[in-house]
Amino acid sequence: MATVTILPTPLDPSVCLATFPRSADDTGAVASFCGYVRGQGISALALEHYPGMTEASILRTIESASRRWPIQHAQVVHRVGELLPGDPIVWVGVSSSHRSAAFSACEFIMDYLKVSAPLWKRERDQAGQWHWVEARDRDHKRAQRWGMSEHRA
Amino acid sequence: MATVTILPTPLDPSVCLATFPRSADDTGAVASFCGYVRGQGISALALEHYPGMTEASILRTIESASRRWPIQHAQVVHRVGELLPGDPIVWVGVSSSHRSAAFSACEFIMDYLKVSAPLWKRERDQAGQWHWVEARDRDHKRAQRWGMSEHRA
Amino acid sequence: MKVLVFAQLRELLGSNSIELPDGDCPANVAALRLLLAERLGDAFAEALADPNVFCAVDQRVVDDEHGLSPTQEIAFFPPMTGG
Amino acid sequence: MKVLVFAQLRELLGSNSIELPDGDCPANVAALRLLLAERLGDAFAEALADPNVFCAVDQRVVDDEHGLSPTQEIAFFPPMTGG
Repeated sequence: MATVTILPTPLDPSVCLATFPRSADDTGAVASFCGYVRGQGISALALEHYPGMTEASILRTIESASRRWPIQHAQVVHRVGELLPGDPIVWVGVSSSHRSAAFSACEFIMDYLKVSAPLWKRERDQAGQWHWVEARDRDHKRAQRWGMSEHRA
Repeated sequence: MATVTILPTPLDPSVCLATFPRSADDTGAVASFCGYVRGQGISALALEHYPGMTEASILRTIESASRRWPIQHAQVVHRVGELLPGDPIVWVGVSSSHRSAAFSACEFIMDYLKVSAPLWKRERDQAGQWHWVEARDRDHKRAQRWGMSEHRA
Repeated sequence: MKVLVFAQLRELLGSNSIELPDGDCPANVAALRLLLAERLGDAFAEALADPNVFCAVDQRVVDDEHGLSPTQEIAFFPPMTGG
Repeated sequence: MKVLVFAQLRELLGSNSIELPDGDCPANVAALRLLLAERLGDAFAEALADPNVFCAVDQRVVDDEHGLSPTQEIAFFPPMTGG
Protein backbone atom coordinates (compact mmCIF):
# COMPACT_ATOMS: atom_id res chain seq x y z
CA MET A 1 0.00 0.00 0.00
CA ALA A 2 1.41 3.40 -0.95
CA THR A 3 0.32 6.99 -0.42
CA VAL A 4 1.88 10.03 -2.10
CA THR A 5 0.81 13.58 -1.30
CA ILE A 6 2.09 16.83 -2.80
CA LEU A 7 1.22 19.44 -0.20
CA PRO A 8 1.00 23.21 -0.81
CA THR A 9 0.28 23.85 2.90
CA PRO A 10 2.37 23.27 6.07
CA LEU A 11 3.52 19.69 6.70
CA ASP A 12 3.33 18.26 10.23
CA PRO A 13 5.49 15.12 10.51
CA SER A 14 4.05 14.18 13.91
CA VAL A 15 0.56 14.06 12.38
CA CYS A 16 1.90 11.92 9.51
CA LEU A 17 3.36 9.50 12.07
CA ALA A 18 0.27 9.52 14.29
CA THR A 19 -2.03 8.63 11.37
CA PHE A 20 0.34 6.16 9.68
CA PRO A 21 -1.59 2.88 9.11
CA ARG A 22 -0.41 -0.10 11.18
CA SER A 23 -1.55 -3.60 11.88
CA ALA A 24 -1.46 -4.68 15.56
CA ASP A 25 -0.91 -8.20 14.29
CA ASP A 26 2.20 -7.81 12.18
CA THR A 27 3.59 -4.25 12.04
CA GLY A 28 6.77 -4.52 14.09
CA ALA A 29 8.63 -1.50 12.72
CA VAL A 30 8.01 1.99 11.35
CA ALA A 31 11.04 3.88 10.02
CA SER A 32 10.46 7.48 9.12
CA PHE A 33 12.38 10.46 7.89
CA CYS A 34 11.70 14.17 7.84
CA GLY A 35 13.75 16.70 5.86
CA TYR A 36 13.79 20.35 6.97
CA VAL A 37 14.77 23.69 5.40
CA ARG A 38 18.14 24.74 6.82
CA GLY A 39 18.51 28.48 7.40
CA GLN A 40 22.21 28.77 6.59
CA GLY A 41 22.40 31.87 4.41
CA ILE A 42 18.89 31.54 3.09
CA SER A 43 15.71 33.36 4.07
CA ALA A 44 13.22 31.18 2.14
CA LEU A 45 12.91 28.18 -0.15
CA ALA A 46 10.42 27.66 -2.99
CA LEU A 47 9.54 24.25 -4.43
CA GLU A 48 8.00 23.64 -7.85
CA HIS A 49 6.65 20.30 -9.12
CA TYR A 50 5.21 18.70 -12.25
CA PRO A 51 1.60 17.91 -11.29
CA GLY A 52 0.83 14.29 -12.06
CA MET A 53 4.34 13.20 -12.95
CA THR A 54 5.77 14.00 -9.50
CA GLU A 55 3.20 11.75 -7.79
CA ALA A 56 3.60 9.01 -10.46
CA SER A 57 7.39 9.11 -10.19
CA ILE A 58 7.36 8.80 -6.37
CA LEU A 59 4.83 5.94 -6.61
CA ARG A 60 7.18 4.12 -8.99
CA THR A 61 10.02 4.59 -6.47
CA ILE A 62 7.82 3.09 -3.72
CA GLU A 63 6.96 0.17 -6.02
CA SER A 64 10.69 -0.44 -6.62
CA ALA A 65 11.21 -0.46 -2.85
CA SER A 66 8.32 -2.95 -2.43
CA ARG A 67 9.99 -5.33 -4.86
CA ARG A 68 13.23 -5.21 -2.89
CA TRP A 69 11.99 -5.39 0.70
CA PRO A 70 8.89 -6.89 2.37
CA ILE A 71 7.27 -3.58 3.33
CA GLN A 72 3.67 -3.13 4.39
CA HIS A 73 2.92 0.53 3.80
CA ALA A 74 4.91 3.48 2.50
CA GLN A 75 3.92 7.10 2.57
CA VAL A 76 5.57 10.19 1.08
CA VAL A 77 4.38 13.73 1.75
CA HIS A 78 6.29 16.44 -0.11
CA ARG A 79 5.85 20.18 0.28
CA VAL A 80 5.61 22.56 -2.67
CA GLY A 81 5.35 26.36 -2.58
CA GLU A 82 7.24 28.75 -0.34
CA LEU A 83 8.91 27.51 2.86
CA LEU A 84 10.89 29.14 5.67
CA PRO A 85 13.97 27.91 7.59
CA GLY A 86 12.94 25.14 9.99
CA ASP A 87 9.90 24.12 7.91
CA PRO A 88 9.50 20.40 7.11
CA ILE A 89 9.98 19.74 3.35
CA VAL A 90 9.40 16.01 3.06
CA TRP A 91 8.21 13.12 5.20
CA VAL A 92 8.75 9.45 4.33
CA GLY A 93 7.32 6.62 6.46
CA VAL A 94 7.68 2.87 5.89
CA SER A 95 6.25 -0.01 7.93
CA SER A 96 7.30 -3.65 7.95
CA SER A 97 7.36 -6.71 10.18
CA HIS A 98 11.05 -6.15 10.88
CA ARG A 99 13.23 -3.12 11.25
CA SER A 100 15.87 -3.78 8.60
CA ALA A 101 13.36 -3.73 5.71
CA ALA A 102 11.74 -0.56 7.07
CA PHE A 103 15.08 1.26 7.44
CA SER A 104 16.42 0.21 4.03
CA ALA A 105 13.22 1.03 2.14
CA CYS A 106 12.88 4.43 3.85
CA GLU A 107 16.46 5.42 2.95
CA PHE A 108 16.09 4.05 -0.59
CA ILE A 109 12.91 6.08 -1.17
CA MET A 110 14.59 9.27 0.10
CA ASP A 111 17.69 8.70 -2.06
CA TYR A 112 15.63 8.17 -5.21
CA LEU A 113 13.22 10.94 -4.45
CA LYS A 114 16.18 13.37 -4.34
CA VAL A 115 17.24 12.61 -7.91
CA SER A 116 14.23 11.12 -9.71
CA ALA A 117 11.13 13.01 -8.57
CA PRO A 118 10.35 16.10 -10.68
CA LEU A 119 10.78 18.75 -8.01
CA TRP A 120 12.87 21.90 -8.24
CA LYS A 121 14.12 24.19 -5.50
CA ARG A 122 14.91 27.89 -5.44
CA GLU A 123 16.49 29.62 -2.45
CA ARG A 124 16.11 33.26 -1.46
CA ASP A 125 19.34 34.67 -0.06
CA GLN A 126 19.59 37.23 2.77
CA ALA A 127 19.53 40.05 0.17
CA GLY A 128 16.16 38.84 -1.14
CA GLN A 129 17.47 37.37 -4.42
CA TRP A 130 16.14 34.01 -5.63
CA HIS A 131 18.61 31.37 -6.95
CA TRP A 132 17.90 27.95 -8.39
CA VAL A 133 19.51 25.12 -6.40
CA GLU A 134 21.99 23.07 -8.44
CA ALA A 135 21.61 19.27 -8.43
CA ARG A 136 24.19 17.67 -6.15
CA ASP A 137 26.62 15.09 -7.43
CA ARG A 138 26.57 13.56 -3.92
CA ASP A 139 22.85 12.83 -4.27
CA HIS A 140 23.39 11.05 -7.57
CA LYS A 141 26.17 8.93 -6.05
CA ARG A 142 23.88 7.95 -3.16
CA ALA A 143 21.09 6.94 -5.54
CA GLN A 144 23.51 4.98 -7.74
CA ARG A 145 24.74 2.82 -4.86
CA TRP A 146 21.33 1.06 -4.92
CA GLY A 147 22.33 -0.19 -8.37
CA MET A 148 19.36 0.99 -10.39
CA SER A 149 19.00 3.42 -13.28
CA GLU A 150 17.97 6.41 -11.24
CA HIS A 151 15.84 8.30 -13.74
CA ARG A 152 13.71 5.30 -14.65
CA ALA A 153 12.72 4.65 -11.02
CA MET B 1 23.07 15.96 23.04
CA ALA B 2 21.44 12.71 24.10
CA THR B 3 18.27 11.82 25.98
CA VAL B 4 17.40 8.33 27.26
CA THR B 5 14.08 7.57 28.94
CA ILE B 6 12.88 4.27 30.38
CA LEU B 7 9.12 4.57 30.41
CA PRO B 8 6.70 2.48 32.51
CA THR B 9 3.67 4.20 30.92
CA PRO B 10 2.37 4.28 27.29
CA LEU B 11 4.77 5.62 24.66
CA ASP B 12 3.46 7.99 21.97
CA PRO B 13 5.97 8.21 19.06
CA SER B 14 4.18 11.18 17.50
CA VAL B 15 4.69 13.18 20.71
CA CYS B 16 8.38 12.14 20.75
CA LEU B 17 8.72 13.43 17.17
CA ALA B 18 6.72 16.62 17.82
CA THR B 19 8.93 17.57 20.79
CA PHE B 20 12.24 16.45 19.26
CA PRO B 21 14.71 19.38 19.52
CA ARG B 22 15.74 20.97 16.21
CA SER B 23 17.67 23.99 15.07
CA ALA B 24 16.05 26.02 12.25
CA ASP B 25 19.56 26.98 11.23
CA ASP B 26 21.19 23.60 10.67
CA THR B 27 18.89 20.63 11.33
CA GLY B 28 18.25 19.27 7.85
CA ALA B 29 17.24 15.72 8.73
CA VAL B 30 15.47 13.74 11.45
CA ALA B 31 15.46 9.95 11.06
CA SER B 32 13.30 8.07 13.52
CA PHE B 33 12.24 4.55 14.26
CA CYS B 34 9.43 3.03 16.27
CA GLY B 35 9.21 -0.65 17.22
CA TYR B 36 5.80 -2.16 18.02
CA VAL B 37 4.55 -5.33 19.74
CA ARG B 38 3.38 -7.78 17.06
CA GLY B 39 0.31 -9.81 18.01
CA GLN B 40 1.24 -13.02 16.21
CA GLY B 41 0.43 -15.74 18.74
CA ILE B 42 0.96 -13.51 21.73
CA SER B 43 -1.55 -11.76 23.96
CA ALA B 44 0.91 -9.57 25.91
CA LEU B 45 4.59 -8.68 26.31
CA ALA B 46 6.41 -7.75 29.52
CA LEU B 47 9.73 -5.88 29.59
CA GLU B 48 12.16 -5.85 32.50
CA HIS B 49 15.22 -3.59 32.79
CA TYR B 50 18.24 -2.96 35.05
CA PRO B 51 17.59 0.51 36.51
CA GLY B 52 20.62 2.70 35.99
CA MET B 53 22.60 0.33 33.77
CA THR B 54 19.96 0.29 31.01
CA GLU B 55 20.09 4.08 30.70
CA ALA B 56 23.92 4.14 30.98
CA SER B 57 24.29 1.43 28.34
CA ILE B 58 22.00 3.20 25.85
CA LEU B 59 23.85 6.49 26.49
CA ARG B 60 27.15 4.75 25.67
CA THR B 61 25.61 3.46 22.42
CA ILE B 62 24.54 7.01 21.50
CA GLU B 63 28.06 8.26 22.31
CA SER B 64 29.52 5.60 19.99
CA ALA B 65 27.14 6.79 17.25
CA SER B 66 28.22 10.42 17.86
CA ARG B 67 31.85 9.47 17.31
CA ARG B 68 31.00 7.83 13.97
CA TRP B 69 28.57 10.34 12.46
CA PRO B 70 28.05 14.11 12.82
CA ILE B 71 24.73 13.92 14.66
CA GLN B 72 23.10 16.77 16.55
CA HIS B 73 20.67 15.11 18.94
CA ALA B 74 19.69 11.53 19.66
CA GLN B 75 16.82 10.36 21.78
CA VAL B 76 15.79 6.88 22.91
CA VAL B 77 12.56 6.13 24.74
CA HIS B 78 12.09 2.49 25.76
CA ARG B 79 9.03 0.95 27.39
CA VAL B 80 9.17 -1.36 30.37
CA GLY B 81 6.26 -3.15 32.06
CA GLU B 82 3.35 -4.89 30.40
CA LEU B 83 2.43 -4.13 26.77
CA LEU B 84 -0.29 -5.28 24.38
CA PRO B 85 -0.12 -6.10 20.64
CA GLY B 86 0.15 -2.85 18.66
CA ASP B 87 1.77 -0.93 21.55
CA PRO B 88 4.98 1.01 20.77
CA ILE B 89 8.01 -0.55 22.55
CA VAL B 90 10.84 1.75 21.55
CA TRP B 91 11.37 5.06 19.80
CA VAL B 92 14.73 6.30 18.46
CA GLY B 93 15.16 9.72 16.89
CA VAL B 94 18.36 11.24 15.45
CA SER B 95 18.91 14.67 13.93
CA SER B 96 21.75 15.86 11.72
CA SER B 97 22.53 18.41 9.01
CA HIS B 98 22.29 15.68 6.37
CA ARG B 99 20.16 12.60 5.96
CA SER B 100 22.83 9.91 5.62
CA ALA B 101 24.27 10.52 9.10
CA ALA B 102 20.78 10.59 10.63
CA PHE B 103 19.75 7.30 8.95
CA SER B 104 22.99 5.46 9.79
CA ALA B 105 23.11 6.59 13.42
CA CYS B 106 19.42 5.73 13.96
CA GLU B 107 19.85 2.20 12.59
CA PHE B 108 23.14 1.73 14.50
CA ILE B 109 21.51 2.74 17.79
CA MET B 110 18.59 0.32 17.22
CA ASP B 111 20.95 -2.55 16.28
CA TYR B 112 23.07 -2.06 19.41
CA LEU B 113 20.13 -1.46 21.68
CA LYS B 114 18.75 -4.89 20.66
CA VAL B 115 21.85 -6.74 21.89
CA SER B 116 23.63 -4.48 24.38
CA ALA B 117 20.98 -2.74 26.49
CA PRO B 118 19.96 -4.71 29.60
CA LEU B 119 16.32 -5.33 28.74
CA TRP B 120 14.50 -8.66 28.82
CA LYS B 121 11.22 -9.66 27.22
CA ARG B 122 8.59 -12.20 28.20
CA GLU B 123 5.62 -13.04 25.99
CA ARG B 124 2.24 -14.29 27.15
CA ASP B 125 0.81 -16.86 24.72
CA GLN B 126 -2.88 -17.24 23.84
CA ALA B 127 -3.27 -19.78 26.68
CA GLY B 128 -2.07 -17.19 29.20
CA GLN B 129 1.38 -18.74 29.80
CA TRP B 130 4.44 -16.46 30.03
CA HIS B 131 7.63 -17.41 28.14
CA TRP B 132 11.00 -15.64 28.11
CA VAL B 133 12.02 -14.48 24.62
CA GLU B 134 15.27 -16.05 23.41
CA ALA B 135 17.99 -13.73 22.09
CA ARG B 136 18.08 -13.83 18.28
CA ASP B 137 21.22 -14.74 16.41
CA ARG B 138 20.03 -12.42 13.61
CA ASP B 139 20.19 -9.43 15.98
CA HIS B 140 23.77 -10.26 16.96
CA LYS B 141 24.77 -10.54 13.29
CA ARG B 142 23.23 -7.13 12.59
CA ALA B 143 25.09 -5.55 15.50
CA GLN B 144 28.38 -7.17 14.47
CA ARG B 145 28.28 -5.72 10.96
CA TRP B 146 29.04 -2.29 12.49
CA GLY B 147 32.40 -3.79 13.48
CA MET B 148 32.37 -3.08 17.19
CA SER B 149 32.43 -5.32 20.25
CA GLU B 150 28.71 -5.33 20.91
CA HIS B 151 28.62 -5.82 24.67
CA ARG B 152 31.06 -3.04 25.40
CA ALA B 153 29.04 -0.42 23.50
CA MET C 1 1.12 19.62 -29.65
CA LYS C 2 1.88 21.10 -26.25
CA VAL C 3 5.28 21.02 -24.57
CA LEU C 4 5.54 21.73 -20.84
CA VAL C 5 8.64 23.33 -19.31
CA PHE C 6 9.64 23.64 -15.66
CA ALA C 7 11.98 25.53 -13.32
CA GLN C 8 14.85 27.42 -15.04
CA LEU C 9 13.40 26.59 -18.50
CA ARG C 10 9.99 27.97 -17.51
CA GLU C 11 11.66 31.14 -16.25
CA LEU C 12 13.72 31.56 -19.46
CA LEU C 13 10.63 31.04 -21.60
CA GLY C 14 8.41 33.27 -19.46
CA SER C 15 5.66 30.66 -19.72
CA ASN C 16 5.05 27.11 -18.52
CA SER C 17 4.23 25.67 -21.95
CA ILE C 18 4.84 25.95 -25.69
CA GLU C 19 2.10 25.24 -28.21
CA LEU C 20 3.23 23.77 -31.58
CA PRO C 21 0.91 23.34 -34.57
CA ASP C 22 -0.29 19.71 -34.71
CA GLY C 23 1.33 19.18 -38.14
CA ASP C 24 4.73 19.98 -36.62
CA CYS C 25 5.26 16.80 -34.57
CA PRO C 26 8.97 15.85 -34.91
CA ALA C 27 9.96 12.20 -35.27
CA ASN C 28 11.80 11.99 -31.96
CA VAL C 29 12.99 13.96 -28.92
CA ALA C 30 16.27 15.03 -30.59
CA ALA C 31 14.32 16.58 -33.50
CA LEU C 32 11.95 18.32 -31.08
CA ARG C 33 14.93 19.84 -29.21
CA LEU C 34 16.24 21.25 -32.53
CA LEU C 35 12.83 22.58 -33.56
CA LEU C 36 12.32 24.35 -30.21
CA ALA C 37 15.90 25.74 -30.23
CA GLU C 38 15.29 27.28 -33.68
CA ARG C 39 12.01 28.93 -32.72
CA LEU C 40 12.65 30.12 -29.17
CA GLY C 41 15.82 32.21 -29.19
CA ASP C 42 19.43 31.74 -28.11
CA ALA C 43 19.09 31.70 -24.33
CA PHE C 44 16.39 29.02 -24.40
CA ALA C 45 18.20 27.08 -27.14
CA GLU C 46 21.37 27.02 -25.06
CA ALA C 47 19.52 25.83 -21.95
CA LEU C 48 17.76 23.11 -23.93
CA ALA C 49 21.05 21.91 -25.44
CA ASP C 50 22.38 21.09 -21.96
CA PRO C 51 22.63 17.27 -21.86
CA ASN C 52 21.40 17.39 -18.25
CA VAL C 53 18.01 18.73 -19.37
CA PHE C 54 15.55 15.84 -19.27
CA CYS C 55 12.65 15.10 -21.58
CA ALA C 56 9.61 13.27 -20.21
CA VAL C 57 7.00 11.72 -22.51
CA ASP C 58 3.73 10.82 -20.86
CA GLN C 59 5.37 11.51 -17.48
CA ARG C 60 8.35 9.20 -17.91
CA VAL C 61 11.91 10.32 -18.59
CA VAL C 62 13.04 9.19 -22.06
CA ASP C 63 16.21 9.55 -24.13
CA ASP C 64 16.73 11.58 -27.30
CA GLU C 65 15.93 8.68 -29.65
CA HIS C 66 12.44 8.24 -28.18
CA GLY C 67 9.79 8.56 -30.92
CA LEU C 68 6.99 11.15 -30.60
CA SER C 69 3.32 11.37 -31.58
CA PRO C 70 1.09 14.48 -31.34
CA THR C 71 -1.18 13.16 -28.57
CA GLN C 72 1.60 12.64 -26.03
CA GLU C 73 2.31 14.83 -23.02
CA ILE C 74 5.84 16.16 -23.49
CA ALA C 75 7.92 18.06 -20.94
CA PHE C 76 11.47 19.43 -20.59
CA PHE C 77 13.11 20.16 -17.26
CA PRO C 78 16.51 20.54 -15.55
CA PRO C 79 17.90 18.00 -13.03
CA MET C 80 15.58 17.39 -10.10
CA THR C 81 16.42 18.95 -6.74
CA GLY C 82 13.63 17.76 -4.46
CA GLY C 83 13.67 16.07 -1.05
CA MET D 1 28.28 -7.70 49.08
CA LYS D 2 25.08 -7.61 47.05
CA VAL D 3 24.62 -9.38 43.71
CA LEU D 4 21.70 -8.39 41.47
CA VAL D 5 20.03 -10.89 39.14
CA PHE D 6 17.56 -10.27 36.32
CA ALA D 7 15.03 -12.04 34.09
CA GLN D 8 15.24 -15.88 34.07
CA LEU D 9 17.88 -15.81 36.86
CA ARG D 10 15.65 -13.65 39.04
CA GLU D 11 12.77 -16.04 38.47
CA LEU D 12 14.89 -19.11 39.31
CA LEU D 13 16.18 -17.46 42.47
CA GLY D 14 12.77 -16.13 43.51
CA SER D 15 14.41 -12.81 44.40
CA ASN D 16 16.14 -9.95 42.58
CA SER D 17 19.32 -10.01 44.67
CA ILE D 18 21.67 -12.16 46.74
CA GLU D 19 23.39 -10.82 49.86
CA LEU D 20 26.84 -12.26 50.62
CA PRO D 21 28.74 -11.58 53.86
CA ASP D 22 31.33 -8.83 53.21
CA GLY D 23 34.24 -11.14 54.11
CA ASP D 24 33.20 -13.45 51.23
CA CYS D 25 34.28 -11.29 48.27
CA PRO D 26 35.81 -13.63 45.66
CA ALA D 27 38.87 -12.55 43.71
CA ASN D 28 37.18 -12.42 40.33
CA VAL D 29 33.94 -13.09 38.44
CA ALA D 30 34.78 -16.77 37.78
CA ALA D 31 35.24 -17.35 41.53
CA LEU D 32 31.97 -15.55 42.28
CA ARG D 33 30.13 -17.78 39.79
CA LEU D 34 31.48 -20.88 41.59
CA LEU D 35 30.62 -19.51 45.03
CA LEU D 36 27.04 -18.69 44.00
CA ALA D 37 26.63 -22.07 42.25
CA GLU D 38 27.65 -23.88 45.47
CA ARG D 39 25.28 -21.95 47.69
CA LEU D 40 22.19 -21.59 45.56
CA GLY D 41 21.16 -25.04 44.33
CA ASP D 42 21.39 -26.99 41.09
CA ALA D 43 18.88 -25.14 38.90
CA PHE D 44 20.44 -21.75 39.61
CA ALA D 45 23.98 -23.19 39.33
CA GLU D 46 23.17 -24.63 35.92
CA ALA D 47 21.69 -21.34 34.68
CA LEU D 48 24.71 -19.41 35.96
CA ALA D 49 27.13 -21.83 34.24
CA ASP D 50 25.66 -20.91 30.83
CA PRO D 51 28.44 -19.01 29.01
CA ASN D 52 25.78 -16.67 27.61
CA VAL D 53 24.98 -15.35 31.10
CA PHE D 54 26.64 -11.95 31.45
CA CYS D 55 28.21 -10.38 34.49
CA ALA D 56 28.19 -6.59 34.91
CA VAL D 57 30.40 -4.81 37.41
CA ASP D 58 29.43 -1.22 38.16
CA GLN D 59 26.98 -1.39 35.23
CA ARG D 60 29.47 -2.53 32.58
CA VAL D 61 29.66 -6.04 31.14
CA VAL D 62 32.96 -7.71 32.11
CA ASP D 63 34.57 -11.09 31.49
CA ASP D 64 35.24 -13.89 33.98
CA GLU D 65 38.77 -12.70 34.77
CA HIS D 66 37.57 -9.30 35.96
CA GLY D 67 38.68 -8.68 39.58
CA LEU D 68 36.12 -7.85 42.28
CA SER D 69 35.99 -5.70 45.39
CA PRO D 70 33.18 -5.60 48.00
CA THR D 71 31.97 -2.06 47.21
CA GLN D 72 31.15 -2.77 43.55
CA GLU D 73 27.67 -3.22 42.12
CA ILE D 74 27.60 -6.73 40.64
CA ALA D 75 24.86 -8.24 38.45
CA PHE D 76 24.22 -11.42 36.47
CA PHE D 77 21.75 -11.64 33.61
CA PRO D 78 20.90 -13.63 30.45
CA PRO D 79 21.34 -12.25 26.90
CA MET D 80 19.48 -8.98 26.33
CA THR D 81 16.27 -9.04 24.30
CA GLY D 82 15.19 -5.39 24.20
CA GLY D 83 14.22 -3.14 21.32
